[in-house]
Amino acid sequence: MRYLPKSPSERQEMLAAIGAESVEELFETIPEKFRLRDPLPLPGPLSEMEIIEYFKARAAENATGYTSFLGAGVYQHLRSVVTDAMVQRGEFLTSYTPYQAEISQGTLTAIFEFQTLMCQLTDQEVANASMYDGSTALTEAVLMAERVTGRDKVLVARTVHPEYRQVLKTYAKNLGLEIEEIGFAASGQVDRQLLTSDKLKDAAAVVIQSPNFFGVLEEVPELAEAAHAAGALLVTTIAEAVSLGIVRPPAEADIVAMEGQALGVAPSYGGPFVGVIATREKFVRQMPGRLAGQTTDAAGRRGFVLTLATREQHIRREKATSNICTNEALFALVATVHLCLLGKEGLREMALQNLAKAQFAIAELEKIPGVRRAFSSRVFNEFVLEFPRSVKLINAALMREKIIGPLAIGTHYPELTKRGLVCVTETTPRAEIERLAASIRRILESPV
Amino acid sequence: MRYLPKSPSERQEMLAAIGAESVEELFETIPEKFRLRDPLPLPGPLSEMEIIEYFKARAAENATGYTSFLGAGVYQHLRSVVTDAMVQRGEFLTSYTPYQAEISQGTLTAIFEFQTLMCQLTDQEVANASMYDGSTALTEAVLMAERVTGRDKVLVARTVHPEYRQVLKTYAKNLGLEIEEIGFAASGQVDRQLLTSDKLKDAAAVVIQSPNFFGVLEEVPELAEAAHAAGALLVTTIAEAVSLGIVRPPAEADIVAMEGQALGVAPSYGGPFVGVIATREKFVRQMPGRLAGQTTDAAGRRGFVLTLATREQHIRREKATSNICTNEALFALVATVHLCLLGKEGLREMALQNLAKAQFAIAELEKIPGVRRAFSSRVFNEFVLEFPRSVKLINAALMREKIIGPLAIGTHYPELTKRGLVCVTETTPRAEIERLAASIRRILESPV
Amino acid sequence: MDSKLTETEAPPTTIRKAGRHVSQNEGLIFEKSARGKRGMELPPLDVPPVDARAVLGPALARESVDGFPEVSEIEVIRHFTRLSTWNYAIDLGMYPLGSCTMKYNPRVNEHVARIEGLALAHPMQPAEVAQGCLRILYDLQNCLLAITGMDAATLQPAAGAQGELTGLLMIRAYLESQGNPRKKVLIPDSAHGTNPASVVIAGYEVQNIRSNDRGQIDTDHLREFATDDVAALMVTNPSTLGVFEERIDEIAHILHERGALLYMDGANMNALAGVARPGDFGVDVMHLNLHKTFSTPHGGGGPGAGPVMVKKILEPFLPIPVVVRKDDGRFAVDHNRPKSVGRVRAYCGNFGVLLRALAYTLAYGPSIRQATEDAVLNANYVRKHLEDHFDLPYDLPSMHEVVFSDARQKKNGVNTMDIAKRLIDYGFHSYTTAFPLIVPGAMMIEPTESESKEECDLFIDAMRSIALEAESNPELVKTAPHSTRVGRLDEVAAARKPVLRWKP
Amino acid sequence: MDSKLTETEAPPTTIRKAGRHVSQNEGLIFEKSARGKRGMELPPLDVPPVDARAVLGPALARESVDGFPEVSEIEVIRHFTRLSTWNYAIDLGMYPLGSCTMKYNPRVNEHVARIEGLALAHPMQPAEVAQGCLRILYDLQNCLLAITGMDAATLQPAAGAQGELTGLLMIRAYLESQGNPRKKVLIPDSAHGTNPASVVIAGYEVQNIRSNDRGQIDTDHLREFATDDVAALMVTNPSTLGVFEERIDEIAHILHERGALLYMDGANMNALAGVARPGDFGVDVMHLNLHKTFSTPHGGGGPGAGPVMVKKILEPFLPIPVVVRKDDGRFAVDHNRPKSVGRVRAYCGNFGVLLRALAYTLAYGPSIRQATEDAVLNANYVRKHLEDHFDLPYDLPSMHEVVFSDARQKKNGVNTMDIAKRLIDYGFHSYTTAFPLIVPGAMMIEPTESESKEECDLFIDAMRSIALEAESNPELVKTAPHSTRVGRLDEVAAARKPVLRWKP
Ligand SMILES: Cc1ncc(COP(=O)(O)O)c(C=O)c1O
Ligand SMILES: Cc1ncc(COP(=O)(O)O)c(C=O)c1O
Repeated sequence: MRYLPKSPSERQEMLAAIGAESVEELFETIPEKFRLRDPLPLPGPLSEMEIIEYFKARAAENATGYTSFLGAGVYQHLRSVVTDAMVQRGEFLTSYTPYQAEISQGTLTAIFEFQTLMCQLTDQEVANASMYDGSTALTEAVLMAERVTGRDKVLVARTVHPEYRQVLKTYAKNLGLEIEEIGFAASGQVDRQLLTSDKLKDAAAVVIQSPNFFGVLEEVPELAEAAHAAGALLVTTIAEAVSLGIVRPPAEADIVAMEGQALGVAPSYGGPFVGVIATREKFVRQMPGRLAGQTTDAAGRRGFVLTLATREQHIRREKATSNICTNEALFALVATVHLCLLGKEGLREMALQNLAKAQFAIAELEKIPGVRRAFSSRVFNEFVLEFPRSVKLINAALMREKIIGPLAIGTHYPELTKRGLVCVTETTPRAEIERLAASIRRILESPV
Repeated sequence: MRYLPKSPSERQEMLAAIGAESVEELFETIPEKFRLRDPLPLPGPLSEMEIIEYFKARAAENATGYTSFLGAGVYQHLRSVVTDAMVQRGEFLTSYTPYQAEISQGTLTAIFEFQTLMCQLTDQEVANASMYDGSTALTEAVLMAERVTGRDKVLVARTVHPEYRQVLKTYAKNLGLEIEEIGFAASGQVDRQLLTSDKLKDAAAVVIQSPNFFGVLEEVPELAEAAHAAGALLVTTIAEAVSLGIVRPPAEADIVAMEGQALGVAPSYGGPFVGVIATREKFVRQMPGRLAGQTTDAAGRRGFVLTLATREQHIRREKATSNICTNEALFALVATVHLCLLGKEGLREMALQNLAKAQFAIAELEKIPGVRRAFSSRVFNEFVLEFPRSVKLINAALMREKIIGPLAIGTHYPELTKRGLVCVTETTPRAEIERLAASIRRILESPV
Repeated sequence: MDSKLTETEAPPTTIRKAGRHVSQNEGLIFEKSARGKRGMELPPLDVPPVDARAVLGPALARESVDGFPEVSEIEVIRHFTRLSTWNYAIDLGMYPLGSCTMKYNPRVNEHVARIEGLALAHPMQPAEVAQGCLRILYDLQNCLLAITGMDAATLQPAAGAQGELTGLLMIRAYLESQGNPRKKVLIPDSAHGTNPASVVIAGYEVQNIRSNDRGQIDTDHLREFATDDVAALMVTNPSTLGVFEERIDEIAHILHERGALLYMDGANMNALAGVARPGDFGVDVMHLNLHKTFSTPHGGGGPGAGPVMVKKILEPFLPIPVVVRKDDGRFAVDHNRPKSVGRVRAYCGNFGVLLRALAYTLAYGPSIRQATEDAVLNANYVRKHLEDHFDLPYDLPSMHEVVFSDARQKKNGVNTMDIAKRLIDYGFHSYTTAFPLIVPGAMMIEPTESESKEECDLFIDAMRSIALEAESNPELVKTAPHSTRVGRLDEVAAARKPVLRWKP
Repeated sequence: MDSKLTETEAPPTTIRKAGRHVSQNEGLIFEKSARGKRGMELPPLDVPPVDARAVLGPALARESVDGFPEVSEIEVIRHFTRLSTWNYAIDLGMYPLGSCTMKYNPRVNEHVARIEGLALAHPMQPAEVAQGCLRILYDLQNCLLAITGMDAATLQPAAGAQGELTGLLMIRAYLESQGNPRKKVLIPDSAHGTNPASVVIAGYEVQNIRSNDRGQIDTDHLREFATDDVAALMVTNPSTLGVFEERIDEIAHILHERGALLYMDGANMNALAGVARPGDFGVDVMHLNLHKTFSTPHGGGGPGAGPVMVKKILEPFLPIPVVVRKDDGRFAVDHNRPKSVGRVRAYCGNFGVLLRALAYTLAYGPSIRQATEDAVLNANYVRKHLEDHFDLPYDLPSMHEVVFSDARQKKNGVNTMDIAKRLIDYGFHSYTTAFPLIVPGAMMIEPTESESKEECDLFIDAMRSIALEAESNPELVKTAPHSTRVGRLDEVAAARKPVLRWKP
């Protein structure tokens, strides 16, 4: 077998050195009745070429040749081949968590840069590296807010990504954490009227997302003020991190829980991505996840190490800030390389292009009779439209034209049937936006 | 511009340091009348994504989705992704010729391994690294034979790749080298009857190819004997190096000129490939091209250096063994990694699969009424068929079924109209061979 | 003390695997920034440009990201290429980190993960145009079930720890459905830190139980602790000592008798794949670490995937969504599972990791057993050659890893971390130190099947040589490594006054 | 002599760019071979198997390749990964090899070269299914013609040297068509070695002509030598001193007057692209080195591509095949060119190199001029900062490179090669030594546009520091490098008793 670096005679030599007659002997501590006699019923073995063919065949069963207007937490952005070339270097790809700092300075330095970039992006003081994804980052941010405040009620905007909220609920269920959801206004923003001082009393955190699930930007400073006035933290989650190239960062939030996928990570059917928590320096010891810190060796040379490990499970076990161990380091690296390439101007330009495409798409789509924006507030690259018909029916028709249309959000918001979430990015060609508009117009013109 | 690591203000600083007012000043030695005023009329600049789109569009204009039965010196073989992963390491990809041995041991060691592998494959004593390709390797081998023997007539089998012979003629023309072509027998081999002692007298070399252009294997020992008897060298060229996994190597040849493309290099519309010359130790100082040799440093540590450079143009100028300088080092590395992966058993198995596929294809195709093998001798993975109709017409019909059919060899051999050269390798699925046979049968059954 | 031996270079004759070579320095990327440099350019905008302040309003618009780097493409390439050369990696040599299963990460897996139709698939694209992704998930589920002998699987969890939590949540939901979720989860003292940490998030109390003097679960002790309050035992099998729990069926029996379940931390499945199936020896729930046993690259700390396999009784509680095959043969995601514990992660798990694990499994097929055999062979071979030189606190037969202690070297003031650091000079990554906790000064060595006899022999030589050095020249070992760009770093200073980001 | 300074490490304060780090040893792949190991497996054969001896006959069949390696996939990965770490490369840092133009090799070029429809294209596939390849060649031709100001091009030659030969053959064919091929080609003493070597293969005699004391072609001397026997002059412009031939039009005029042609070695086109066109200053034939000016990766010595551009009068003599655009807009290869010099290489040239060069050109477009300006700026910046420390034998203004000599350091016994080796310790690849021949002890420095100011400054520091060392401690420099895995290797022994292959 090509992955195994042993010849049959080397195996014999090694057995002889051990003093074993056969390899079966090495498994004798397993009670005999549990030892398998027959080979497992597994497909394979396959050669490399056959493996490639299998996966090519699978890829062909997906949406090849379709244009997609899906976002909803996962965004298609330009990625440079340079990033992948760097990430595929065996020295990065095939190394473990950098516990042995002297031979892990590559990874550690890159993590330190990642932490810095995330702080700059979010305008927070410290950032970790990393959480599994946005949904678990948000969940851990809420648990962190609970530890910081000692309170156990959380107000969560319904405009937070529905799947993020589901994850939060799964974790919260057994921890005595009370989750109360806060509705939205006609603007598509969290309804601030509902954040009464009564509700806010005893709340550990107010949890929002911006741009929110409807693509609408929330007003972070005002929400922070309301939360802080009641002694609660403001936890902000960000699923579309490219927005930060042009949208005011949530500086007033106490904890930012971000999904880094938009920063150079492929959609990859939902993962692996990279979650991040960024927060104020004073909360760092309540933060979950790994941190690299700067230090020196005996000769005074700068170097980086994993630090503040006393927060972590391998030291603190049941008292740790989280159970996370393996994280998404490689995708933190992806985001780091990507952002270094994009740089200050590139990120701004990319964000600006998204903004322009969304404005164009809104204008094109609103020209269709019966189609209008569902919410009035400002958006980045995603927006909800209201249609005169079921989004599912429209999508079925679009599918025949190889368009993956608006996401029907009625599934998660029963009051929002006939609403569809549309996403455009710098990768969506103008012609495809026009084709989408023309197709929807045609579909709506045809009898049901 | 993303490839240029300078900011506008750094450019100013550097100009100031030089003491120049403007960058134009640096070009003042160019007579003013030759200095361009306007930007060149070039397409671009393009972003990375646009470059990718341009080349994807070009790729789509090629033969995507076609099955090809072309060989004729360029072969489609399995290649492992491992090879490319290694070759794309910047340390190999972006280094120069290893003149500074202390920081080039990676390349030098790999070259030494390449030389060894080529010697093993061809059963010769020394091999260089490298020549441009098979055609120029053959040409240089002939010039080398001229130097070794001091004779200037060369007998070249017509079964040698026609394009190789064209290149040889281009070079020979001005060097007083007389090239005489030797015809082939009904077996498809060089016609030994024509190698009379008269012809052989004063010949520097007899030049053959095996497998030859018709896919037919030549009888090297017998031909070597004939050549040697007349004081001539036998120069053997090999275009399909995978054959050496199962076909007797040309040990009796004096110089082997090989095209290494089949050893892991992509067809890439004809290049870059990698040529090799292998020969006897005693001729090494007449050999063109680079050589790595083993040596030690002052502490006795093994290391490798470029050696015998006194043969080369940068030392010997007009007296050099060749004008070659830049060669195909990266593809020598490709072949090295590929052959290390394939190994002894893998190469044999690959060769055996080619043999089996060719036997199968011959049997399938010969079942078609009116189709028969043009030559009787043994073949490896390529063979010439005689058809009852023009190959060009058959191919035109095959093209409509997305098959790139037999190569019409009448272009190069006027006496061989209606003959087509068919190649199958381990990558040609049985079903495609059957489809080819079925299609040709159908085409031949239909009226012209 | 012989001053010569405290030189930064050890006597060269003793180190066969590595030397030293010139190595590029490199600052932080922020230190290379200059205004106006670009590393990536975008295609021109094909719609009318907009004014951000006008569209977003002054309150929401941002000018630019302060401090963000401005560098060119070649500077980025050099920066990360240089950084990378400071790392050790599996692609460079043996990485005998116990419990981490640092095995070869096949290159073809990277290749297939980047096929466009897979890499660009959106998790919300309708099932009708996601059949390829769903089939990959479905096929992997089936492979993992075959290997573990379990009945149903979820591929959602993002890593082992999340798998543990998911499994515990299912246990809880099951027990709740039986009327009482119970209070405690038993954890052997040899367990990995994620086990107790996960227990807490699942809303249980941790009850530690101690191992017996052979390093195995003390069944008498277990009987005592396995009260009605106990929801489950989390066992790692083979244990973190690399030893099979010989009485695993008795353990399962004790728990089941009390209405509790047996959770297996499958991090050490590299000792069992193709040889024995947890489903056969009484395990009710288990997770696998695909980034260990199934070869997906660690990438400096992640990503991973921690699928959870369960017995039939727990299937209703699987997290949503569940990938299913419909009667018409097509694949779908099922969200409609009323008893589910809920969702543990957005979308469909770490798909890119999962597909690599499937590629790995397909490469081996039934001969996965050979990998397991080689892994166990390597561990025993290393053990055999080192047991005269290092203390072996528990001497039951080893499976895929062996745990020594630094007890002998401690006498000369040399501890497991010193030896680990000295291994770096010998051209190796170190083994795992200080785990499991039941072995003071643990040296946990897991070669995996990816090591050749040659590499194992070099490792054995290195370890023996260090054992000698610990006698003859302990300072040399205690101040190691001597061959790296930076020496031992001051971790205390790092933690005391944390510098966690670059500042201008 | 201060013994401390002869230690293997130089005082660390002086070396800012590099340190030393642990580096893996590795034997030859043959030394890892063991019978039965496999690194690549094939899909099963889908046709009936054959018996090789039966099919081929005993005389033609081969059992196996003696001595061929048998290793696994991971061993191959580690072998070549380890070897690679012993190399210096552009991706690691400045590579100021004069005349070699070691510039950044854009990664996207590697990406596009691997697009399946291009990488798998067969050179004999009919033009109707090769339109993409042909268009790439055609577009590149046009770009190169625009940049050089010439009239027609061939992309066939595999490297610069073959380009030279091709150009000379065309000159010969042209002159023959005029009645007399003539006998000699003039070559300045500063020319690259391939120039005279190519002349010989083209069937001409080499006539060397000397440069004047300013390093330029001596036009009086040229007038004298430009007899009726002379077919052409091969000029490198800018010359290998990095200096523009100010009287280039006069030179062209002298030749043309005598019926001879002007060949330009375009290896130094990195100084001119976008700024001046050889076609405008009298050049009749020229080649480009795409692996220099056009950024295609050198890969440890090749591949390259050496397209030849000519004036109208030479077009009929282009080698076959020629890529043309037909009236219907489609592309074709034209073989039917009766006056052609013939074929210089099988198929259509180094297509994979050519397409990378096109990708490079498209990335810049008209702003290629900025690259040229930066290249010249860097060379002048380096020159400015080093001219007080090293001897500058010819002091005309530099373009893209500058040539110093070791004259000052020679006084202390330190020569150009010693300084080159010492640069390695400072984290750089060396410059070009011992070329051009008109400068004894030449130090030929070409930074290219790919170097940042930071990298140039580090280089300047290193060179200045070495100049000081050459005074204060010449031994240190003469025994360099001190930081590499192996020290200076015995080249004399290697050549005296050549060991050119591994043997068991
Ligand atoms: C025995 C054991 N259990 C659990 C884990 C946790 O797995 P993960 O890191 O994937 O969360 C590990 C990993 O280090 C482990 O070794
Ligand atoms: C000035 C000059 N001319 C010609 C050549 C030869 O080009 P190539 O190596 O591509 O054959 C070189 C390359 O080293 C060169 O520098």
